[in-house]
Amino acid sequence: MTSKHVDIDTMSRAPLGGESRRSFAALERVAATARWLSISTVAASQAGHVGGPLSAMDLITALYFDQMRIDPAEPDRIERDRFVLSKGHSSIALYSVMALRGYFDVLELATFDKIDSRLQGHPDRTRLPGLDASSGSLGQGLSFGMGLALGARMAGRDSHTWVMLGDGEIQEGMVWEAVHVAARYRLANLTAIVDHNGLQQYGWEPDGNDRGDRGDPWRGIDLGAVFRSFGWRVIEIDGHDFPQILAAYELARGANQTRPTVILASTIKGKGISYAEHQHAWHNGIASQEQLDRARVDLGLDDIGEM
Amino acid sequence: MTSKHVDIDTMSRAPLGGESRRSFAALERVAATARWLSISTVAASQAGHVGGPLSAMDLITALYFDQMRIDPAEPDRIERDRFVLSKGHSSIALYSVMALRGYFDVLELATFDKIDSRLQGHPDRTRLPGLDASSGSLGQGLSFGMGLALGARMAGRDSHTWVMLGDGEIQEGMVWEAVHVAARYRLANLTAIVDHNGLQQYGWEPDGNDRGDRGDPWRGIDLGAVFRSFGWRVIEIDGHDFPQILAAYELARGANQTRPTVILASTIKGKGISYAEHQHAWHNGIASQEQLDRARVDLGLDDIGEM
Amino acid sequence: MTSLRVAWADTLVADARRNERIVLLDADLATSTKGDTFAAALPGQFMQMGIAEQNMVAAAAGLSDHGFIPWMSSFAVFFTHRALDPIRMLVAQTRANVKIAAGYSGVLTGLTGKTHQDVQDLAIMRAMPGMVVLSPGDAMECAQMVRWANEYDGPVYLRLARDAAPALPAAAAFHVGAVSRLVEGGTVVLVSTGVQSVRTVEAAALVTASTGVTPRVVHVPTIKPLDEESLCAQLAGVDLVVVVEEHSVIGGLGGLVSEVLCSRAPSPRVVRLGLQDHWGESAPNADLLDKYGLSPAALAQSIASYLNIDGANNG
Amino acid sequence: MTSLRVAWADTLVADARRNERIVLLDADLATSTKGDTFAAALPGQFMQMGIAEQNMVAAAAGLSDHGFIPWMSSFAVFFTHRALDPIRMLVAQTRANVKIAAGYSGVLTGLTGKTHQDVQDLAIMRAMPGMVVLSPGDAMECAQMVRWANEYDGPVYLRLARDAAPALPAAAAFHVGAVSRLVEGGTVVLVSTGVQSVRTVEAAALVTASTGVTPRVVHVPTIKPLDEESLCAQLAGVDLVVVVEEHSVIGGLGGLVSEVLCSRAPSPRVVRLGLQDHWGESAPNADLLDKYGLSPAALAQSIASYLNIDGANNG
Ligand SMILES: Cc1ncc(C[n+]2csc(CCOP(=O)(O)OP(=O)(O)O)c2C)c(N)n1
Ligand SMILES: Cc1ncc(C[n+]2csc(CCOP(=O)(O)OP(=O)(O)O)c2C)c(N)n1
Ligand SMILES: [Mg+2]
Ligand SMILES: [Mg+2]
Repeated sequence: MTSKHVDIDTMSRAPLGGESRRSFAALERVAATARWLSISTVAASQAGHVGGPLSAMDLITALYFDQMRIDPAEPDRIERDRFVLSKGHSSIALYSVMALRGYFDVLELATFDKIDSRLQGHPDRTRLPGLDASSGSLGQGLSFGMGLALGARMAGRDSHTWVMLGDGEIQEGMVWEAVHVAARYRLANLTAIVDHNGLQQYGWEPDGNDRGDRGDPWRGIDLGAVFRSFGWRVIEIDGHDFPQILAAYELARGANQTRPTVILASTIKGKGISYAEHQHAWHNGIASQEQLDRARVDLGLDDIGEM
Repeated sequence: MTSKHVDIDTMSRAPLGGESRRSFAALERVAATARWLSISTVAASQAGHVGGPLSAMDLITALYFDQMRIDPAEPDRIERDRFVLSKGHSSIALYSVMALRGYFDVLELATFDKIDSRLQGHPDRTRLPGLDASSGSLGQGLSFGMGLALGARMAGRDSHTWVMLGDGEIQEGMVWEAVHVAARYRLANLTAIVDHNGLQQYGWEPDGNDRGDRGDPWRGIDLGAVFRSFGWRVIEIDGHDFPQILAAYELARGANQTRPTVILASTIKGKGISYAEHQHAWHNGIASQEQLDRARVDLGLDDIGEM
Repeated sequence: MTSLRVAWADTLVADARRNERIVLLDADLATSTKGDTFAAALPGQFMQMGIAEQNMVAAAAGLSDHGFIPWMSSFAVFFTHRALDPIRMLVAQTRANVKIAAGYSGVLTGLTGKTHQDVQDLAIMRAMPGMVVLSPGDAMECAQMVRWANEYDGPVYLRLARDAAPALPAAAAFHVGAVSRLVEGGTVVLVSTGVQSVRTVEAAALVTASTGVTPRVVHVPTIKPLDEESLCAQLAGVDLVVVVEEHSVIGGLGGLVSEVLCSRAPSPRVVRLGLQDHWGESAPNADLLDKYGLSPAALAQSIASYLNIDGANNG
Repeated sequence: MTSLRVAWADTLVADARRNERIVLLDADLATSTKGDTFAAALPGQFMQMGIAEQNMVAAAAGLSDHGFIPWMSSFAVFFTHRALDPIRMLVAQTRANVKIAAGYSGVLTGLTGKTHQDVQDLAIMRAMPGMVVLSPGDAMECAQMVRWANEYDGPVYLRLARDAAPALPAAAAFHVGAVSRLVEGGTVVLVSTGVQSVRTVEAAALVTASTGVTPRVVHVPTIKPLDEESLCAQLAGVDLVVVVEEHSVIGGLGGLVSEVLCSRAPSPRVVRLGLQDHWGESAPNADLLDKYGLSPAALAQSIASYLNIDGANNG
């Protein structure tokens, strides 16, 4: 990565400042850049996940560049919003967005998964300021976020907690413990975002019926109904459509709520990179140079040159 | 306990044999006797649970004296139905019913919770033939039963698995892992029975709204809708009404099913003993002699004399 | 003869009255753990989390991030086995300021049996980096530990017991890491922890009465971080160490003492008494202690037998 | 240089072809653990259980009740931490015929970091009554263990590793419990387990080259049930024991060796090398081994330093 990054870097230092907070084009540009940073960083360090980071990218970008009340210059402010990346294997997505948002220099992404790095394979909050949660063992983030939301309310802080979960991850029972308790405590300051990309790591074999195909861990199950029955507010959106994402986030934070909100975001695993989209095999993977070139074109970033 | 038990004992040796399999009066008599055995045994060993065993008693009695394909003389037959008492703290209910059904002598109940006893505080399948599952740590039984049902199907055995859960117990996330996977594998030979007695051990404080009172861990939540959304068949019954219980069991075992069944049984914690009914404090407890006398009257067993 | 659970609850209430950041989360066992004392005294600082231990642990970590000092109430085994993964990732790995009140440890769990007893917790918790593991010997020491834990910024595992606990004789004031000598004695030392320490003192008296040998008795209240020098100082000059614990003989205090002594050769012989790698069962306390050789009488007998062997070897 | 995971999967497929009661349950990690080999070869004996380790363990126990021999595929840490309670109650306490293929143990877990590494598993699993704990040193030994486990009726924990594993030199055929000598040598013995044993053999060669001292090297494939006589026979006549493990120095092989040696005084000094009670991180293998002192070169250096100290003491 070279100085060709400067323009992006500058943008991240004054994020969407002068412009309207809601320039969808600007958000799209950030997300495309972050996608590029993710796949190229993973390729450079020869390990890491690809599909999940790409499906989650627009949702994370919208949080960090639009919705969340945060200050990269003072990442530990106690009144800040919190973001819990419960599906911690998508760390590179979060790092890419945080770098672009000014939490650290984009060049530091080169240390991803290297010895002594602050950018661990799975997020380690003891290493990187601005990282609100450690994760990696799936299924724990909603419970942690539930505690954050409860703590914020008890401390009288107007801090909203956002938790991103994978659609495979929510097979973990611990998630449902949190679903139950969060509703019981009416944690309106808690929002879960399910990255419903239809794939997990190895997944379920098709069995010739309406259930259990590798194409969707929850096919045949009305996830919205499940959450609603447990007492949650459910918002279903296209997780790659910024207008929908931003609207859902506004709604989720909204006042006069007595329920936690879940945003079921329909997404595409590998989104934005042609050969990775919908490919279960790209859960993780190392792109070749040729594939990297192709990715840059797919992302519409060929104008910014070799990085 | 003395020889006054003989009549009960005899009945248990030839369980409801000559009579109609469905003599509700006979089932009620068995359940009342088992309730008495439970509360008196707990009092004698100075420890144990009361409320949960009593709420579950009719449901367990109907399984062992009517529905389940079992043979107390050959308790390990591999084709038998299986019963998993996931809420293992209600062990004394199961022991009482098993004794009456002829698995062991009623007199052995006196060893409950004593050193080297086969009747452990929580069911230990390594000690007592006929006990299909070890339990005690809540929330694990449905998963174990799911494995039993899957195993029976794979082995081509016509064995039905019945799992009894507490309504507090189903707050454990592990239960929901099993709910998901059992539906995915279409385990029609699996039936969960939720003893919905509205109380757990300490429970939730009322919070002045529609949720979270000590009176019902799931108040305000449509548990049937939750299970249905996960792909289960739901049957809701009065868990103290034998006609309803037997009908539900028949339905649950029924052929041509492609879904597991959950029976949501509305019950009364402490059922049958006036001072224990609906009493959260009688989750466990030691009855005084006076209370025991009263219990015998409440249960309509004063005719069988001091035991 | 206050039990550890009562001492824990009472001290916590006292501290929490002065510091409203101290809160208690319960996994539906407060009536057993005595967390209900706290709930009654300070309902605004008490939160029911239901029968869902994993979620409770993670929620506690979240609460600590907002400056609270969350304690949790459940049975030891449901922390160390059911909720071990969130304890690891969200508490220990992040050094969250979360306190685990692990009730009903050991085998004396009130007629519940092997599913509720925890005789592996010391082995499990002391292997976890960053965890402080405390095992009080009596109510007074327990109270000191609660107060210490409320001041200490980081994860603490406090091993509690259910039943009435007689006072330790001559226990030193609690200092984290330090080992204290309960009984002066000769070339044999008995090392114990938790409420078993008092039973070990009683066993020592029986040994003295029956053999004339007066064993030294040492109590280890801090399993981690142990001040190894303090332990070695207490064990200096002995030729037989008998470790006694209401815990498996694998990996717990016996393992700890063996590791420390072996790292400084030559080591005296270490005999490990406790559960000999089997599960417990449900029965009255006295029966369990006798069966597992942990009652003063049973202990005295086996200690005496080692004295003979040892005498034979050394004489 | 087959990896343990490949050896496990291939052997299991071969056995399962002959015995249809052998089945494999996966918690959505088959592409990592190589369980996908099994799924492809024997789809009728493979069952996806989703990302829900606790449920998988309990389901396996249920399947075993109907006569199946269920193996489970996930990472070590998700067994030993996430699913420890069902392993305890439904597998170990009931002696269910269930086999745990614990992938990605230790720190070499393919750039994942502290949440995925397991350096506590030996401490945790060996404290559990009734559990057989095996830690193969190379692919051939792993294959023998898989075959053994399929014959053995009871719970087995098989500690696997991710990356290519060079063959053990001169390993004896696997006999459960027995310890094998890999390198003949003098008064210093290096004791290791798992794939770390080969790195330890390499370290021994470096030590010999740099100091002239030839350490004996002993490999412990069975952590439980260990044949203590077999271990002691291998350690006879030495005055320094260095235990080396890709595991915490607390409670694992180092703890086991200390417990055994201390129980037969006088014990030689035992030095425990491994993770010194801290968490790991994500980085390339070579960097991790160097940082944690487990590469042959790093090991040789620290072993040599103990030789000097020891030489000074004894000389
Ligand atoms: C407790 C636990 N079990 C298993 C894993 C291994 N694992 C990492 S990613 C993954 C698949 C996740 O699927 P999903 O949640 O759908 O994520 P996404 O599709 O967004 O990548 C699995 C099984 C883990 N990290 N944690
Ligand atoms: C994993 C686990 N956590 C906690 C307990 C302690 N416990 C025993 S009974 C009980 C309450 C159970 O309530 P419920 O399931 O409603 O049973 P019931 O009302 O039928 O007695 C609790 C919390 C346990 N046995 N296992
Ligand atoms: Mg997914
Ligand atoms: Mg109940």
